[in-house]
Parts: sequence; structure tokens; C-alpha cells
Amino acid sequence: MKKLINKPENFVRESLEGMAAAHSDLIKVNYDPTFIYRATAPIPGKVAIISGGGSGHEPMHVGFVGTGMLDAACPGEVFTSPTPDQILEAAKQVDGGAGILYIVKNYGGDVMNFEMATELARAEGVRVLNILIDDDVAVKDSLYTQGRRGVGTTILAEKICGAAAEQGYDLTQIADLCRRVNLHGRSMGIALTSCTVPAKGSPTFELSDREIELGIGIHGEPGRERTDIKSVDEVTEILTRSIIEDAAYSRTLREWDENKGEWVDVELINPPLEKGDRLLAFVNSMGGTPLSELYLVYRKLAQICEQQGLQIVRNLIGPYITSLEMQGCSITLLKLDDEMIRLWDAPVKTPSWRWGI
Amino acid sequence: MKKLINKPENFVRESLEGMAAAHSDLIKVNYDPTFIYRATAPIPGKVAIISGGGSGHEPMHVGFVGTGMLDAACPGEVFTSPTPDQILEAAKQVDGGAGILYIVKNYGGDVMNFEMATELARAEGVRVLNILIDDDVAVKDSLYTQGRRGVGTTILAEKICGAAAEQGYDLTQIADLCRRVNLHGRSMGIALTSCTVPAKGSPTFELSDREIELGIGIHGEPGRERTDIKSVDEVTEILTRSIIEDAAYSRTLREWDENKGEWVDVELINPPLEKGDRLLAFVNSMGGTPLSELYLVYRKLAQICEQQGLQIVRNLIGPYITSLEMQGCSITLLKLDDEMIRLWDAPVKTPSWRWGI
Amino acid sequence: MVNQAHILQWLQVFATKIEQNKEYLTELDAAIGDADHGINMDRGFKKVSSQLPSFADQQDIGSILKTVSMTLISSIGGASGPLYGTWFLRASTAVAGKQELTQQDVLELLQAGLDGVLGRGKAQLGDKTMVDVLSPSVAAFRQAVGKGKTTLEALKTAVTAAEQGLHDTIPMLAKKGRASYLGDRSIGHQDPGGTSAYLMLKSFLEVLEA
Amino acid sequence: MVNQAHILQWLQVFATKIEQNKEYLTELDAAIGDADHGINMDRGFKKVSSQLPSFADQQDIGSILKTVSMTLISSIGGASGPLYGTWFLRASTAVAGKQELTQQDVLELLQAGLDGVLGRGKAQLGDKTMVDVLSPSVAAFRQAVGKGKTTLEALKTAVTAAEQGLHDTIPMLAKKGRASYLGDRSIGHQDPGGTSAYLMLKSFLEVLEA
Ligand SMILES: Nc1ncnc2c1ncn2[C@@H]1O[C@H](COP(=O)(O)OP(=O)(O)O)[C@@H](O)[C@H]1O
Ligand SMILES: Nc1ncnc2c1ncn2[C@@H]1O[C@H](COP(=O)(O)OP(=O)(O)O)[C@@H](O)[C@H]1O
Ligand SMILES: [Mg+2]
Ligand SMILES: [Mg+2]
Ligand SMILES: [Mg+2]
Ligand SMILES: [Mg+2]
Repeated sequence: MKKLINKPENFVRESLEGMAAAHSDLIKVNYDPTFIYRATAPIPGKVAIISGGGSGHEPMHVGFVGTGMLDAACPGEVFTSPTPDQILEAAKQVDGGAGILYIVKNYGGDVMNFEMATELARAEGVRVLNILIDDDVAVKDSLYTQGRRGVGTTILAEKICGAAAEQGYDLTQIADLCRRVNLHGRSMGIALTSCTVPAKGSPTFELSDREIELGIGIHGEPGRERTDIKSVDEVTEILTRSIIEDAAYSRTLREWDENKGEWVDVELINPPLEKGDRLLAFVNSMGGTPLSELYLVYRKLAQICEQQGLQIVRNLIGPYITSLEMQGCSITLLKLDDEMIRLWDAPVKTPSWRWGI
Repeated sequence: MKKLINKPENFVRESLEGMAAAHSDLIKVNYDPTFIYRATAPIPGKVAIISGGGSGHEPMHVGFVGTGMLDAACPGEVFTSPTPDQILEAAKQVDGGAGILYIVKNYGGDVMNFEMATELARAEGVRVLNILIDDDVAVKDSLYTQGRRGVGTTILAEKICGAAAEQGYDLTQIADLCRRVNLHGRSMGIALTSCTVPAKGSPTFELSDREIELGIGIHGEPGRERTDIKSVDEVTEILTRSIIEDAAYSRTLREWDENKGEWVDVELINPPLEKGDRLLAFVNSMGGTPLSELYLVYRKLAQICEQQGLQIVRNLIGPYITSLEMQGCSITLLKLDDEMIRLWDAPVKTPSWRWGI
Repeated sequence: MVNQAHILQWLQVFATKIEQNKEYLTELDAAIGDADHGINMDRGFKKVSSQLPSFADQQDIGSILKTVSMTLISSIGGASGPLYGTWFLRASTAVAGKQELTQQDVLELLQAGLDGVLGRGKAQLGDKTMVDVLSPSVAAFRQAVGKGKTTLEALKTAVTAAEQGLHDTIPMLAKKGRASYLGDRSIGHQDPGGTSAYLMLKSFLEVLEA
Repeated sequence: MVNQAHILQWLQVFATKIEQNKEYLTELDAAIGDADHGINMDRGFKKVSSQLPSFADQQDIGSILKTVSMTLISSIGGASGPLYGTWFLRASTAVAGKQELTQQDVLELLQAGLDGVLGRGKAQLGDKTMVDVLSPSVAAFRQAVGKGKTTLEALKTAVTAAEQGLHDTIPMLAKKGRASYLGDRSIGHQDPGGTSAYLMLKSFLEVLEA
């Protein structure tokens, strides 16, 4: 294993120390338990947004703490969900009295830890809601399974909800908005190479020089299918068609019901994309893929969308949700409405995402 | 070779097509000859800034065309300098009548092509000056050799001079400013892996799982020295000490003398860093290194600077000057003055660098 | 009767087994997950192991298991953190205040742990998770108790059932956990969380046998 | 006498040699540069090759070489673009307006090309560049002419000197070009640009020999 690290067991902590040193104007880091929060938190009267998940996906989520986005992020060990106590402490740190939204990717580990953290926070009188992101169309069937994973749509929801919180939306409004973003986002990814978890020291899987993994998640795990290497146009076609042709997707997700004071199963349906829809197109690097290649993906994606009568009105291209040094990419298409566009364009100032201020 | 590309010979062009599709609000692309320019160029009365070099370093330079930075960028083939006719056409496209500064990295190929382009533009009555960046301390001796390469300081100069041009500085002032930035910037890099030039199809060099290359440039070429893998703290210590302990560096560089109407050799000296200096610390990924690891580098860098009485007042951390998918990093330290800080903080809006607007 | 010393030994043996099998568990997880199960479990049980001396004066087995649960919840993370955490939490409630455990107590402990995992993770038998190890082992223990077997004998049949259950995860198509994202490709691999669950029961048996 | 047909054949043979040696030149550049010399040269000379038919009616050798120069400058890039471009530009000036070249014309062409490279690149003999091939070959040609040799004979000695010069680049420590950044590690490798320069002279010889 060749990495720019010291001891693997100190990797997450030392990386956060680097962030703390670099961005003391924006963020503060708490180490035991570990979370990153806005230097200005809590902000009285503002809904706080918290996300978290395993480390190894940087800049998500730790790089997105700041004005117009997250109030706190809870990084777990590499590819391992954070623990409930971490999340609880972060919640208490940033609670400005207007409630807290947890934005949670739909992985068993994340879901269970955030559910426990919701229960703990509520037991301490902190008003928390919990919205799941499950946008990965590579996962086909939802019945009796874990359902779809949360991937690219996560950070789009963080940006949009972060802006809404900044503009004074209340907790229910932001939870509704977050759910709506999730219902209109779809993603899929591929890998050219595996990645090496520092504590493991060798690649999670081996791919020959002629193979790629289709339908991967973001934890360095293998994908739905292994196939021969293809041109970027073919790869983009597969990803884009899988997203565009994805039918209405129906499943139940657990949300906290404030009236009942318990978890309820909510039935939710993603409407399929339609001609004339306005889209945000997000081409994401898994970490090791050069920006120049992402633009090749975007080129083909834009061509297909145009042919299909889909209108890309915003885009995001770069390494935002990574799996360490993995080579590969993912595409996310989010159907936008006027409100989402306005919130997307709103100013943001975090260590890894900045515009308008 | 596994890459997200179509035919290698179309790589640069198709990547630019992707950029054109994604950023039509900011840039336009001309294909024959190839250059990218601001959608709003020429801007009458504003000095135009042009840079260029081989492709494969994205986002440098093509991602930095826009408000507050470059007016045009001339990408060559992968790791190959652009040609004089490309640069000339770009110059004619963005000339707003106030003259043009070429910011050129000190590589034989770049220097010769930009010199020819300077001569051609001047012959057509376009006022052009030419400032070289040579900041790579890994190259020791300058006498009778090519001298130091231009690396990290290049984009810092582009940002600072771009802001100056936006604020109405005239051509001589901007050339002086660019030279001053170069005289106060120093860089050094290391590689953990090689990279694969698409047209070649195999890695430029092979490193075993226990080796790293010290003192690399940005063209996927091997470095000054091959050594055993080290911890990130050790690597950072080597890079930082090489920069901090670099003595006054003296050499002659060629610049165009407007009065004499010919090239003159200018003797230039980089003063060494001193206790109390205010620095911009730039930790750059060579492309394939995760952001989390860059923060480990920054962590140690900040510790060393503090011990040495050097004050980091600004920083930049991420993949800005890459060598395709190469894993590794470089550190640049730039001594700042008030004017540079003001210009650094000024708004910028380009495909890959944005703040303030 | 199972006493406090047994419980502490069990935790120690389990922690040691996890440490010894750290890489094995991680490799199993690499095949159908994200290559961290051994690392996760070892992080948690190293903490538990370091806490064991502080339990010396603590006679209440329920309290010990509750502390272990909190330690696991706050140090493992991932899916296995809440699952093992919940297993121990519910187990601790089942034997709250007890200084010694009867055969019936052990049965209730095992059943409560399983119920906790089922409630938290919502997996069903056959989903290729630790449930496929925990569930048949509890059933076997209960059956053995019904047949009048000793605790040790019952635990032996429970471990045998766990081993069989673990083996049975290999041909299963995963429906919960990360392996479920692999679809058909999850077939042919042994479940990592089931493997650690088997080690947990095996450790308990070894302590009682000693 | 060297006529227009010789020149066109020479350009064709050189272009073919570059194509055949594209990978070899690139490998040489991978060792001490950035792995693109063969790719660069091939891009330029493919363009030249495609232009050759359009030269059929063009009898002025100077004009032909000037067009070649412009093509190379605008298509090769890197260090070799300006250098080969300048070689051809200065060579074209040396034989401007000529439809046939005397031995003296060839000497002046070679000398002018070398001077162009020296002026543009500022390399000196021994810096491990194409100058180490071009320079001794011009000297050998000049000497042979002085001794009353034929153009063919003179070119033979020039190519022999070029080959020797190329071989001599191997132990050199590079002082110009990318290889110079390698310091001591540049020693023991043959210069890629010198290799293509040798192929250029060799192609000229083959055409005159044919
Ligand atoms: N919903 C669930 N119910 C029961 N067990 C589960 C569930 N999800 C995952 N598991 C168990 O957890 C194990 C994986 O644990 P681990 O690798 O530590 O967590 P993660 O999947 O978050 O990386 C699986 O092998 C499986 O036995
Ligand atoms: N200053 C110089 N003078 C003469 N020849 C040079 C000089 N710099 C480089 N070269 C020649 O150019 C060759 C490299 O060409 P090429 O690989 O195409 O360009 P680049 O170095 O820009 O990638 C070297 O092998 C060397 O012979
Ligand atoms: Mg995990
Ligand atoms: Mg080159
Ligand atoms: Mg796992
Ligand atoms: Mg080269």
C-alpha cells in the first residue's frame, strides 16, 4: 500500500487535524467524539443540517460544513458509519433551537446509527428529523431488500437544504424539501479500479486491465456487474440510459413521525423523468479519475440529454463524493424546479465548495 | 490502459467539447487552432492574460479561464506545449487593446513556443509581454542548464495577475507583479505512481510498491531521485525543508524588452524565506491522491511552518495542477505582501475556481 | 450456573478471537462488502477488552453487558455497531440485576439479543446476515433446554446450529446489508457478520467447557 | 545535384521512419522525458506527408521547406516543434529560390538548420540534445566537402558522424530539455531528439543512395 499517510489508525484523525489547521475561519473540529461543525454554530433560530457517514468520501461531508450548507458533519472510520454518540454530540453542539435535519444515506449502517442518534436526541429534547437519500438506480428491486443506496443526490440535497436553512425555512419545510430532492434525483456509477482501505492495506477487489465494475456504490465495494472495458461514450450511455429509463420507483422509507412520536414507514415514489424536464447534471469522480475525463463523460451525457429532450440547466463536475483513490465516475441527474434552482444558486462557503461569497 | 476516453487522438478535443457544453456561460472554445477564451472577450481597455501548456494538468489552465483569472488558455496535446499559431490566434481573439501578458512555465518547449508566439504577435502589432515562472526547487543548479521548472506558483500568479487585470492595472504593472510573484514562490513535488499518456497507452515509468519519486515535474516524468516509501510526515518534511531552506536563487531569464524591441536576459534573484514572512501555502494533488491525504500533508506543513516562525495566512488545497491520474502531491509556498493578499482575495469565477461571485 | 467470571472470560475470549480473525473477517467483507468488518469489530472489542479489568468488582452481569453495549455502539460504527450494540443492550436487559445466570436466563439472554438484532436491522432468516447464525442457534438452544439438556450441552448444539447456519449463508443471495447491492454476485460467499456472530457463540462455549 | 524529387522523397522517407519508430522514440523519451517525442514527431510528419502531393508542381525547394517548417511549427508543439520548425525554416532560407542544390547548397542548408536550432534552443555541444547529432554531422559534411568528396560520400560521413554523436549522448548528463531535470539519472540513456535527428539525416542519405 502506497499512501500519503502515517499510521492507518490515525488517518481520519490526522486528516481532520489538517482541516482544522487549514480552515479555522470556517470550521471547528471536536475529537472525542469526532465531528466537525461551523465555527459560528449554534446559530439561534436557524435549522441545523447534519450529515455524516464513513470517511474516505472527501470532500463529502466534512468539506461541506459552512455557510449555506452543513452545520456539522460526523465522519466515521473509513467506509464505516459514524456512531450514535458522535451524531448526538454534534446535534447538541449546533442546535440553535429551531430543530435539526439529519440527511442520511440509505445504507444499513448509516440508517441504524442515525436512527439511534435520532432517538437519543429526541430523548434529550432536541427536535430532530431524519430524511433518507436513496438514489442509486443500479439497485433494481426494493422489495424485501435494503433498497437503493444514497449516492450523488446526497450532496445536492445538502446544498439545497443548506441554502433553505440559511434563508429561514423551518424544520418541516426543509425536511419536505429534502425528501423532494431525493424523489427527483437518480444516480449510477462505475469503477475502473478498486481502492485500498488504509487499515486493510490491500485493494478491496482486483480488476484486470480489461475489466470495469458497473453499478458500484461509494465504499470501494464491487458493483452489480463486472464487464469489459468500454469507451467513455459507451460507459456514459449505459449510466445515462439507466437513469433516464428508470421507471417510477416505489418503496417505503422510515421517517420519524413527530405527532405519533415514533418511526413510521412512508411510501414514496420517484416519478420517472419526462421530456422537457430541467435537470442538474452532476458528473462525479470517484477520486482518481482526472477532470479531463469527467468532461468526456459530460460531453456524451449532454448529447444524450439533448436527444432525449431533457434540458440541463445546471451542472457540477468534479470529485465530490469519492471512494479514496478509486478511478471511476458516477452520474446524477436531478430534476429541478424554480425553488431548487434558486436555492442551488444561493451563496455557499465551505472548505470545498464555495461561490457567491 | 483503462481510462474514460474514446480514441486517444480525440482526447483533448473531446474533453474541450465537454467543457464548452458545460460552461457556455463562462467560456468559448475555438478548435482549429485550439484555445479557450472568455465568453466576454475581448474586454476593451483590460489587459488580457493568456497561459497555456500541455494538456493533462487540468484544471490548469483551461479550467481557469473567466472573470478574475485568464482571458484565454492554449492547451497542447497531453504534456506537449501548444504551438505558436494557437497562442497567436488566442492573443488576437482576446486583445482588448491594453496589451497581453503571457504567463509561461519554464520548460524548453513552452518557452520556445511562447517566444515564437510573442514574436508573431508583436509582428502583427499586438503588445505582448512574456513572464516565465520557474519555482521548482527540486532543480538545484541553474548555471548552463534549463533552470528550474514552472510548477505550483503558476496558478497563484494567474489568480493574482488575473485579479490585477480586472482591477485595471496596466500591462507593465501586471508583468512586474507576475515577476514578483514568481520571485517569491517555491515548490516541490513527489509521486507515488506514474501516469499513462493516452496516446502512449502504458505508464511513463514503473515504481514498485515500496518506491516513490522525489522532485518530480508535472509531466509524468520521473523525478530527481527514487527513494523508499515514507510516511506522509517524512515526505512533507522533505518537501517543506527543501523549500524553506532554499537559499537565494539567482538566474537569468529571457524577457521581451519593449524599448529595445528584442529579447533580453534579465538577472533575477529569489530572496530566501525569513522568519515572520506571511505565506500562502498550496498543497496540490497530482491527480490521483485523495483530498483526505492532502490534509495530512497540510497538517504537517502547518506544524513545520509554525516551528519556523513562518505565518500561513492563506491556503489552497486540492487538485489544481495535475499529471493525469498520477498519485502524489506538491507543496508551494508563496511569500505574500498586502497587495498580493488583496488580489488573492478578489472575486474569481471560472469553471474550476470560484469565489466572491 | 453461569457466573460473572464466565461472562468476563467470554468477552475476553471473543475479543481475542476477533483480533485473531480480524483479517479473515475483513477479507470476507471485501468479497461482498466494503472490507472493514474485521477492522470494525476489532476496534470495538479492543475497547471492551481494555474495560474488562474495571468490571472486576461489578457483580451485576446485566450492568456489565450494558456497559459493553454502550462501548460497542460508540466505537464500532457501520452496520455491526448498532447490531452488536443492540444485541448486548437487549441481552443486558434480559438479565438485569443478575449475578448468576440459570439455563433459562441464558436462553432469555440469547433470545433477547436476537430480537434486538431483528428489531434494529429488520432482516429475515435467509437474508444472508448474522440473523442466519443467531436465529438457528437460539432455536437449537431452546430445543435442547426443552429436552432437558445441560446448559453446556445446549450451548454445544447451539454452536453446531450456528456453524451450520453460517455455512448456509454461502449459497444465499443477500437481501440486507451491503452484500445485497451485489445482487447475484453475493452468492457463493460466507457472510462476514454471521462469521463474527458464530465466533461470539463459540467463545461462550469454550469458556463454559474450560 | 539534389533536385526537388530527392527532397520530396527525403521528406517521405523521413516521415515513414518516424512512423515506424514512433514507439521507440516515445520509449526513449519515457526514460528521461515525458513520453511523447515519437507521438509529437509523428503528428507533425503525418501532416507533412499528407501535404507532399501538393508540392508536386512546386519546383522551388526553398518554398517547399518553408511550408514544411510552418506545418511542423503549428502541429508538433513541445520542444521539438519549434526546434525542427526552426531547422526547416532556416534551411529553407539558405536555399531560397533554388530548384536544384549543389554540394555547397546542401552544406549551407545543413549549417543553417543547425544554426537555427542553436539560436532557438541555446543548447551547446554536450548538453545531450539533438545538437549533439546535428553539429558533428555538419562538421563531417564540411570536412568531406573540403577533401573533395562527392555529395553522397560527404553525406555518408555526415551520417556516420551523426550516429557516433547519437551514441555519444548516452553517457552524457543532460543540461537542456526535460532530461536535464533528472540530473544524474539522465546518464545512460540515448537522447530521443538526437535519435530523430539521426533518422532525418539517414533518410536523406538513403534517398541519394537509391
Ligand atoms: N439489516 C441487517 N440485519 C442484520 N445483520 C446485518 C444487517 N445489515 C448488515 N448486517 C450484518 O453486518 C455485517 C457487516 O458488518 P460491517 O462490515 O461491520 O458493516 P458495514 O456493512 O456497515 O461495513 C454483514 O455481514 C451482516 O451480517
Ligand atoms: N534547448 C534545446 N536545444 C536543442 N534540443 C533540445 C532542446 N530542448 C530539447 N531538445 C530536444 O528535444 C527533444 C525532446 O523533444 P520532445 O519530447 O518532442 O519535446 P518535450 O521535451 O517538450 O516533450 C530532446 O530529446 C532534445 O533532443
Ligand atoms: Mg463499512
Ligand atoms: Mg512533451
Ligand atoms: Mg463492512
Ligand atoms: Mg517529450
